[in-house]
Amino acid sequence: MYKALVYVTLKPSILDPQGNAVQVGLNSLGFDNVKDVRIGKYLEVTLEAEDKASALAQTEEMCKKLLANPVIENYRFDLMEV
Amino acid sequence: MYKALVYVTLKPSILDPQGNAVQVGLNSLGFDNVKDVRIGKYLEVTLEAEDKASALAQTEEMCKKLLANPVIENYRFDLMEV
Amino acid sequence: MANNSEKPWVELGLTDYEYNLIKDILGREPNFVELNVFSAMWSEHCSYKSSKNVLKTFPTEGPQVLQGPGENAGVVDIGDGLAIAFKVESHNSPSAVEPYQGAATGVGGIIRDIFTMGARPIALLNSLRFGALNSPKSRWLFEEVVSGIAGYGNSIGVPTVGGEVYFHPSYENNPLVNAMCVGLLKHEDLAKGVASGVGNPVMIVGAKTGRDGIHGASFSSEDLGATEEKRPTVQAGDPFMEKLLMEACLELIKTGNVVGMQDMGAAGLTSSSCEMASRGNSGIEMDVALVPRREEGMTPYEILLSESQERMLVVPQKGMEEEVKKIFNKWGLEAVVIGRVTDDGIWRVKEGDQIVAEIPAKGLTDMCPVYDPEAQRNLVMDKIQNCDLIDLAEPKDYNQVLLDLLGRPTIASKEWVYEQYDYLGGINTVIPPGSSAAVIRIKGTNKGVALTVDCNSRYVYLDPYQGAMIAVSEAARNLVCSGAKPLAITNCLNFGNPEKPEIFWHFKEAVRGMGDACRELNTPVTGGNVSMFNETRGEAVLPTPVVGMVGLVEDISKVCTNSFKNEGDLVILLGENTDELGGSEYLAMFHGLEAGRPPHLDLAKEKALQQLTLELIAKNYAKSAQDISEGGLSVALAECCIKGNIGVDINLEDKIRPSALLFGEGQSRIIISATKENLDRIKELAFEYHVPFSLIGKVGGNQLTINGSEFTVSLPIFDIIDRYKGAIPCTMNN
Amino acid sequence: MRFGVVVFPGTSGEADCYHVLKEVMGSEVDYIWHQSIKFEKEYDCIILPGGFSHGDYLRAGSIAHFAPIMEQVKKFAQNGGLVLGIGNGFQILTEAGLLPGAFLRNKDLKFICKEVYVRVENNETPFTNNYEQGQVINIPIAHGEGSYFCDEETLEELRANNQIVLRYSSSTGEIKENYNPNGSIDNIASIINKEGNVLGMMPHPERCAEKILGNDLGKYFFTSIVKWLDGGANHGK
Ligand SMILES: Nc1ncnc2c1ncn2[C@@H]1O[C@H](COP(=O)(O)OP(=O)(O)O)[C@@H](O)[C@H]1O
Ligand SMILES: [Mg+2]
Repeated sequence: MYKALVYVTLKPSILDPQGNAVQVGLNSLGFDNVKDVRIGKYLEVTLEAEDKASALAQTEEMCKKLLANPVIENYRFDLMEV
Repeated sequence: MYKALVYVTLKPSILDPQGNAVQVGLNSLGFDNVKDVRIGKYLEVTLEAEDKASALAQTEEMCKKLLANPVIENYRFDLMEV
Repeated sequence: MANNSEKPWVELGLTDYEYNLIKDILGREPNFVELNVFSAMWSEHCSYKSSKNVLKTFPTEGPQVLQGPGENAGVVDIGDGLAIAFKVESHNSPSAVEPYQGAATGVGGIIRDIFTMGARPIALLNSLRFGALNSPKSRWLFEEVVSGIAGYGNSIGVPTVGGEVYFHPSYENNPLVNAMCVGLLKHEDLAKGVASGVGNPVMIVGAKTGRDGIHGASFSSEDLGATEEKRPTVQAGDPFMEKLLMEACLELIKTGNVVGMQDMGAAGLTSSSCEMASRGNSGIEMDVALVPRREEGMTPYEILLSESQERMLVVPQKGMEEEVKKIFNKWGLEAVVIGRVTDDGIWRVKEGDQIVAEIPAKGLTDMCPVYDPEAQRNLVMDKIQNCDLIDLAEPKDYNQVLLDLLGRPTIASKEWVYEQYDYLGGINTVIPPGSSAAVIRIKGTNKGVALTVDCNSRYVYLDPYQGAMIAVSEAARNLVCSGAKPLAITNCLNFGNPEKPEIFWHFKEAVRGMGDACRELNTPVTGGNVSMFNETRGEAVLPTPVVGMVGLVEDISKVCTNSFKNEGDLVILLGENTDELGGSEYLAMFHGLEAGRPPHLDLAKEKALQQLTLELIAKNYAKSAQDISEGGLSVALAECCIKGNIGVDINLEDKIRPSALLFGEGQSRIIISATKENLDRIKELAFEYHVPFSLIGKVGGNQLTINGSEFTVSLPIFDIIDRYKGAIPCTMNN
Repeated sequence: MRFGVVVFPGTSGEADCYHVLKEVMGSEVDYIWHQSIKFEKEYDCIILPGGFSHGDYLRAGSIAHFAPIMEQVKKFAQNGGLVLGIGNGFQILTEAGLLPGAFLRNKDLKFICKEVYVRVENNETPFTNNYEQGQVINIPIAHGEGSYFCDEETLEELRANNQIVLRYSSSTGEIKENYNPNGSIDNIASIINKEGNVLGMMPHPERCAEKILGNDLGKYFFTSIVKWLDGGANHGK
């Protein structure tokens, strides 16, 4: 069994209104040293696979097909055996 | 300058309908080996701080005050100098 | 962006002829930035160069029209010193690649068009087209588009009160997402998109500028299949920012210090600034270095053509700069002076001391060449239109056909859609989605406005002239059934590639039909939007000229819905049943045919029917009113029962084949219900208006029964509700 | 009698509450800007309206609860003043710790706008005394993160202290999971604090307070407040 930790983030040039609002919120809370906030998704996907290579390939495919929309998002992931 | 990578996840005891929906989506795409999906938030917070200890303390405080709601969420973070 | 070809303009979508014209306008060769600016402003999307001459034929005037086409939105008078601003716009191509953000930013854009006019947005509608729902891609697009519309509209607090959704394979890769916004304003607050008064400041307000959506303007004018690989940067919307921007702009307009204001849509800062200057017969000089930016290292070219959302250009009176800043700062927004109005008619852009572009403002707008593309009816239309529909086999089980029609996604309840929209915000929604038209009360008066969007694109495909007339008539009929007098329309003309003569023929004919119907029904065109090139790999979508219509309810206590109300009420058909099946949903579903001619429409009859219905509602004679459209008489009756949760017993005597009688979509028919006491008066009035009248049945029980000489339909209300409401959720959940 | 309606950037329900209080109830009412550091006037009841404060980014109500005005609202509540949070206002109250629990996304992940039925579980509050105990009313909801959640212990406490004020139900008052539109724990639609002066509710009473809108059953939340205050209750001053 493998666990893929997938990070989906907005492409750098895409506006992140959530991140902006949180930054403004943190600033007004007194954390004026916060210079930037970007918010993305963090997914933990548990999957069965023959071996690490196959788990890798499959996670890659899942990201491409469903977990991220390449038009506006980037993704990366870590894989571990569990 | 520091960058805190913050992971906010729903507490394990709390149902994650979004994770379930994604799991069903993946299964129906043919990834029937996916056994579980949990979805959380991934935040990249860029902050200025005197030193690592202060950056750590501040990030901890931000998580407690705003970034995570302890009634429903857990958080953890990694800190790096940038 | 440098390119090696000898004719860089060709890659930017400009012809040799256009390039020479640009040289004439400038008296020299354009530089890189100028060429790109021309390319964006002269794109079909911004310039309407191939549709302009056709659009000129629309009727645009009437005593009710305060602002016709040419501004950010049309405006009609509703009395009491109040007016309604409204407009519909497409966001098709962004929605095809990033449906959530594409739809969301479409809503954001149309809302800006409305508050730019000084109007407070009070309602949203949308008109959507997707491929057949059995395709996973269509389901994904549908799900995400609806959720994007909800995400933006709900958050900004403008209720989404109506719309329409159709499903047809031609939209599989090219969904249509048209959003309409309606705003309320006092006459004296009407603002325009002009820059005038030499020395007045030009200010950019709202969000910072980033690299999003650059090339958006020329992108939406190209065939989608070809550009899918280019992966244009789509924009992300920020409804929160827009809410702040809206409040700040409305507050600013109230000060009376605004000369002109315009939102930044396609071609961003470029189009807003040169259009404002052009309308004001003035020039603008601005410095892009002063534009607040979200990203580092942006070039003048990128700043000029960025399509970052939630930004506006404002020209206040000289000396009011600080006042403007104060208002925007209160809402947490930036307002920055980036230039001044000049009197030389030149659109001059600098970066610091460097001149980046220098073009006569009118050169970018009015001087764009206008074309008359060839229009040619395709001969296959002969075969399609003349298809023999007389000898079709009749179905064996009419009950089953009716149930199947009620379960067709195009006909089935759209609750799944509109329950995701906050349709109650603002507490004005007197008739929520689900009836013929939505009705919004106007607080502080006794009035209301009724709103609808309509277009059956299959009709338009089969006969664009008739089809477009029907779209206008159906919209008006929907308003009338709610008790509103139709005032005016806006439209969104979604077509394929206009360079193809058969497409342009459809376009021209549709515009002609729309114009004729608007003239007859006294609903001038106050604005609209053209979306061309809706094609994937050479296959165009069905021609879809969407009509958005606004009507006035004089007495809000007298609105009418489509639900049957009480046991024992009589059911009356106004208008005549016909033996027409062409273009019907039944024909497509049961016989797999999209052929024939759409139902015939006689505008004079239509008008009489509508006037009669209005009078019946105003006199409180009609307890419910429902127009007959897709699915025909039987579906219309079923909808009245479903909404009222009550049965009906109908007897039809027409000598028409049952399929056409039950499922044909003959025009100019309305079903009303009424008490027995009013029957004679209704009959008399119908006679006066020369509208055919027939008493066809009685409300009651829990069964929908329709009897004819050759058939019987009989279904428990429970079953039809189940089918009608369950169809879309069932499809979407598996 | 004077009501204060707090305006956060991004909320839109303030105008609706204002309209009902002023035009339907005939009460005095002011808007209070989120950045105010004190109340300019004496208020009898403070309303946190619905909408999307700060875009509801991160979590609904999470950023609004730090607004300067919230210090005043807390003080006002501590002194026994009546505070009503509707929709987003309820979410802000939980984020601010004035009410226990938190909100999750609706169980089917979609925003829901529709009329639902709720049963009045406690009519002895300042906000519900014009309803009958057990009365079932239809009332609109409109939210995307409306699934109320709290831990077992808190739930026990809410039950024990009669703090659950409204539950989602059938039209006849049956409380079952299939009448629960958003997945909230124990079908909770509204709770009140232990002291009985701070109430949060997800349904929108201000949206059904006039006949012309087809339903005026929501008006009685406001008439309840007025009746309570007329009875000379502590006004939080
Ligand atoms: N996309 C949508 N958004 C909001 N409301 C919708 C949408 N699609 C359909 N509706 C609502 O559902 C009802 C039925 O729509 P439709 O079948 O197109 O009505 P009609 O045939 O009377 O034009 C209308 O009240 C309409 O406003
Ligand atoms: Mg329609």
